[in-house]
Amino acid sequence: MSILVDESTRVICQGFTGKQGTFHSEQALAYGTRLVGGVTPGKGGQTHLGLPVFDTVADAVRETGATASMIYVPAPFAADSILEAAAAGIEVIACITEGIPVIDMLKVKAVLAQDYPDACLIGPNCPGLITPDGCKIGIMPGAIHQKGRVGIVSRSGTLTYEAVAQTTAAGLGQSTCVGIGGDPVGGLDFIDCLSRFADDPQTELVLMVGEIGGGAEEAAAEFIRQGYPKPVVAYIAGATAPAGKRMGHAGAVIAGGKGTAAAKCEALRAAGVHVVGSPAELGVTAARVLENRSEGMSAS
Amino acid sequence: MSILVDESTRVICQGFTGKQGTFHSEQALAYGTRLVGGVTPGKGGQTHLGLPVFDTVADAVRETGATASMIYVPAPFAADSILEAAAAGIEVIACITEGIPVIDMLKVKAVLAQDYPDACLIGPNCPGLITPDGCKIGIMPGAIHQKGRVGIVSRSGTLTYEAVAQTTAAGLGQSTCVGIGGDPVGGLDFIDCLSRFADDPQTELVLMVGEIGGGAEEAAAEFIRQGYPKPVVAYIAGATAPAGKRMGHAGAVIAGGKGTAAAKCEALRAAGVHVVGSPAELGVTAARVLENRSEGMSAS
Amino acid sequence: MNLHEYQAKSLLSEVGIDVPPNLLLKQASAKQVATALPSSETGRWVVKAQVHSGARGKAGGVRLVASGDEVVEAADALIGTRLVTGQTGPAGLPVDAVLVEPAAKIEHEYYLAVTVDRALQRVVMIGSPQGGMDIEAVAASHPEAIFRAVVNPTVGLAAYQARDLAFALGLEGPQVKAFVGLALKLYRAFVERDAALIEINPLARVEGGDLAVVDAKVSLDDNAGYRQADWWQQRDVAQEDPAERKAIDHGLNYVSLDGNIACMVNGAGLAMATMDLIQHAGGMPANFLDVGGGTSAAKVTEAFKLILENPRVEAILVNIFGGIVRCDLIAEGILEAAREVALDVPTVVRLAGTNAEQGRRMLAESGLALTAEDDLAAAAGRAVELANKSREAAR
Amino acid sequence: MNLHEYQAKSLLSEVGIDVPPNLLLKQASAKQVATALPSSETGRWVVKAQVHSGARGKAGGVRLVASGDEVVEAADALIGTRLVTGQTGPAGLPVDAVLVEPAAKIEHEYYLAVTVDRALQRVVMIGSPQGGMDIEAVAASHPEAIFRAVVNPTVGLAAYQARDLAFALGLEGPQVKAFVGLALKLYRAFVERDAALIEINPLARVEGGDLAVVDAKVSLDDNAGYRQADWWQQRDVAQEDPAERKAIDHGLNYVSLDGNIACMVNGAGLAMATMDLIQHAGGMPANFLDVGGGTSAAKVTEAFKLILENPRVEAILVNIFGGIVRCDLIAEGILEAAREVALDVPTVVRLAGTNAEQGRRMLAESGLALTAEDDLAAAAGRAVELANKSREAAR
Repeated sequence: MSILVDESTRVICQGFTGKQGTFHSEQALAYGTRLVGGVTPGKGGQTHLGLPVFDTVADAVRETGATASMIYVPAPFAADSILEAAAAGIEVIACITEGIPVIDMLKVKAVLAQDYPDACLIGPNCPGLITPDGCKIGIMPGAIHQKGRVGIVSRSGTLTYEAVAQTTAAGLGQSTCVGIGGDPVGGLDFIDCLSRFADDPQTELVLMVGEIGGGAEEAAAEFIRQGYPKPVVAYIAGATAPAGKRMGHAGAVIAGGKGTAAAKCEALRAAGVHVVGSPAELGVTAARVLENRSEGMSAS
Repeated sequence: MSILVDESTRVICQGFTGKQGTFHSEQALAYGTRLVGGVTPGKGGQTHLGLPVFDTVADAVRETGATASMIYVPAPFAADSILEAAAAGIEVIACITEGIPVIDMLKVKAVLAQDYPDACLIGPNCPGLITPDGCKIGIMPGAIHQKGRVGIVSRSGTLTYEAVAQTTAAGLGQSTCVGIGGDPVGGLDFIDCLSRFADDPQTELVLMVGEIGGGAEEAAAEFIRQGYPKPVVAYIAGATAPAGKRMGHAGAVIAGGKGTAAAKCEALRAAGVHVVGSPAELGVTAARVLENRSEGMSAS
Repeated sequence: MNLHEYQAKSLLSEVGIDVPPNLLLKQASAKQVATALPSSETGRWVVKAQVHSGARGKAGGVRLVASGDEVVEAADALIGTRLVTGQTGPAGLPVDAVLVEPAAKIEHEYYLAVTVDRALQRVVMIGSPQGGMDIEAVAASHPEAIFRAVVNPTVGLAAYQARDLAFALGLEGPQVKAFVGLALKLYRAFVERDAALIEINPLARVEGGDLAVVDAKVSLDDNAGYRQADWWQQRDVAQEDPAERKAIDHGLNYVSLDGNIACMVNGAGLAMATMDLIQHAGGMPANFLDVGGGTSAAKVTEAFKLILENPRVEAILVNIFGGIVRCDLIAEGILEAAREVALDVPTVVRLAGTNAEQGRRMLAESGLALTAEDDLAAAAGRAVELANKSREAAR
Repeated sequence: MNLHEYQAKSLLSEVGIDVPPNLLLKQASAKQVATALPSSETGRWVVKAQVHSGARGKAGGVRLVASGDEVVEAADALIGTRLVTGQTGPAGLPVDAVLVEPAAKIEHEYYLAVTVDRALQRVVMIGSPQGGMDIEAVAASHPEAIFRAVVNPTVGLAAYQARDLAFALGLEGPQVKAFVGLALKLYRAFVERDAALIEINPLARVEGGDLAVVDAKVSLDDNAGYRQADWWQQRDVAQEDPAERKAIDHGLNYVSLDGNIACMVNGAGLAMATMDLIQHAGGMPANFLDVGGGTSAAKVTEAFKLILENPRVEAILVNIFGGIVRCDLIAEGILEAAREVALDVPTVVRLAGTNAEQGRRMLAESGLALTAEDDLAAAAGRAVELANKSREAAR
């Protein structure tokens, strides 16, 4: 099992014939993702990477039955691509594109809520999501993943890879890894993913990677505090980041004393989350928590 | 019983100190409506008709506990007044104002659906609603009403009074009368009211007054066809109206062969509705249907 | 309110939509044509009567000419006449101006429109590859050739929706981008100008592949006149029914019809119902007339004047259900009207609701030859009966 | 990006918001003051240093003067200096211009701002009757004095929301209408200009009751530069950290910090994590540096140059988790950088992910004095250790 996508998920790529779309579609195919085609307006009818190209997402969905899309469309057009995917009935929309203006995303979110409440947007400005050995939709290096027991949800890209590599090294593996993106306004958040991981039998532990800025980690802490059925290990990046400076991600800024790593860690700890102070301890902590748990279980 | 409002409903008036607001507030008070105050920005703190005036609907709701509002604000500002009422938590918003641009109402409807799904908008461009002997929110002449068994829902104003007078004359009386308004884009529609009347034990029969233009009557017919627990009597105004001409109401126009009275009557008849050809037959038909029904019931 | 084609094109041009170069002539001026006729690659021009009606071509209101002299001739033949089309009724509409445009070599005609979908409560853009004809005819015969984009008001028409339409219409290559630009501007014009309908029909693919706005129709939302004052000031009242125009000036809602029984009613729904009753009773309504909610005696007088100007009227049915409107005020208006105009047509008055009794008494005491009826159906029957009698008497 | 006060006011003025008349001086020009100084009813003017920082008043960056001569004097005293405020750090910011405005008699100071609420995912307008000070301080001490309007994007800020704020701020009479107009325009400016924050603080009630925009701050959304080109062209790079500015020019994400261990990382999250690790190991990060996803050897070289320009750097930690970025390319960049610049600071390199093995081999074979570490924590510890050693050695 997994959340959101698996080996049977039919995936298309928006911005298919572009440089990014081509490269990551090749990677997805190499990983075994069931990529069934792509969309580039004006190139409908062509073949690319051995797959059909469509003018519109609606055409692609009608012809291929796709239910997931990965978007590699440039920022000025990406918000429109998200809406196009949702309107065509795509359920899982992973928008990798970085640099979409906030005002555009506010509108996209409003339209999704109004007209397409069942569409799951992941991102934008995210690495995408992967269910190891099943479906890779995004820019993460597939090789470091291993099918397994840990669900990972993260605001960061490369830091997620770190978490993946550590859980692979620890022999735990991953159920699904979701990069929810670093922008202030985006799709699925920690709570959405925690809910899904809670219902996924394969996931035994959730590894949460947060960072400074906003209140998503605090909200997740409150959600966990109200009763979460699985152990959660968390790391918050940016304990040493200064206030008022944007740290790479548009969302990673401490504003008005809010959004510090300390406050987030404190909230998560209070909710019973295993918060690690160093990103190097993610894998070992997850392993220890799962071990203690199974010991506790066999003891009871 | 009744639908939407009754004698315990606390009502405010937006546009309270204006000419229309003052006149109809006086009428509402005379009828026994529990009018608890009104709103006119900038006149907060004053007293009008013996009732408190507030600057904002939020203030009025906080101070009076009002749950219904009647809006007599001029058209350029009325759409904003609807949103203000909804944002303040008003549940039943009767917008009497005529002449609100369609584009404004499209946006209002979208915002209500997004942010205030529980708010019931009635109108605009409508006579309002009345629960006889309980609560009059609107411009209808109170004296012709009588507490009773017929629920009335109508797109027209004075034609509703005709239906009311006939059911009063027939000794049937009304549970609640809702004028849903003559504009192409508005709040509660026939189906919303039919649903509520279906659940209201006081209502034994629904009298529906439609008119040419749009497809609301056809939609109601389809709704009734799928199984409606109470008899429905209907009249559609405009059998003699020419195509392409707007008959008073912004919504009353036959466009592209759609929206004719004949088509609406046909759809309603096919759904088992008692359609009358003359507006003079509303009351007698309702009486006959109810009589046949109770005979049928006592016979069985 | 409806705009003329030339006004519609100017409205579209304001939001950046390319429209063909044109020359508006209000008289057949050889001088104007000599100096301002736009050049034509085809050597031909179309001269189009500016009237508020479609189907102008079949009615002879669109002329194809091959020289400036012929432009003047065509303008001369059209301006000052009345154009009778399938949509105007027998009286036709006055041609006070013609629009002259270079004739393009049209390869294909598309249809494109924006309006409000009442059922969805959203703005919709409608496109079809079968343009140039009445879209209702296409909808009836080829519903699969009609494509719709339902617009979410938060983002407005999305680029993907415009692209979907472009591909559905069969556009290719650079036409797709041109169409998307046009569609986005068209939506903007619709919303910013409070339109009720904007129709480009045909939108043509001309020789060379470009898209051209060949004909355009715009109706504006009557409720939004207060914030679209610039267009309302340009409203061409000459295109409107004189009685309807006069009614608007007096705050009345009037529509001319072909029958013999005039009616005067408060409320639009009741007015339509009264028309229906007249027909039910065997007569034909001569008009729709809603005197509205805030009716005064003066308004009632004007309403009577309007009704009596129609020579076909053989009887009048006054049907008032007093709510806000008090029946005694209506009675007063009737008495005033009788003083001002010769009320020489049989008139049936039905008053109900607020102060009905008082109104009836005033009319009874006035000595006027009015027929009072309390019952709705009876009142209509009586009016028809009186009309028939007066017709027979006139024989 | 941040705008100067004078730019912020010009942006507000573009949407029709009244701002005080002003004179921008880039030099203390007596001639300019003589000809263009706006008249002042109070006989006084304020001369304000244009720097990207608040708290200018306390730092001496705002001068109240009583004549044109004094304006020139104050301008002369400010222009060309660096202003050090509580927000700038010890180096301060260069004053390249001053804004001169007539001083108003302020009766009350309000706060008004528009920004994006991340939790609600909506634009919010924030108002407070306690203006003139840091809003975070008000939020902490008087949370009940902060009022918020959450904006639905379909309609934008509604008039009632602006009115609610006006009454909440305690405005009365004609001020309410003036405030509503201002608030609606402010929202429009926010959306149309892709702002991240617009703050009017204080919004003042001046003698006579009028509202005045006394100080204004605008930050624009960095993602929207492509469609706000006019403002991006006016970006004042002199106000930015020179290293950060240079980084942007090379497509790098760099933030200067005060520590001794530089780091170079791919990915913003991993870069922050690396900073945390450095601190965890007892060091202090000298910078945040994300070389991004599409990194080339040339970019890595530029990154090294940036790092090495910081004299406080005692060790460098390169931490790359290869995904799209291939570790062999990073290694190539390090080798190129070493050829171009003297890599005279101890450098620890940790490569993981795509082609890590190959990258490690390239570095090992290069003969450069680099320390390779595979483990994340070990790499950070090693960098701190080397920095300590080199510091001790330097003593």
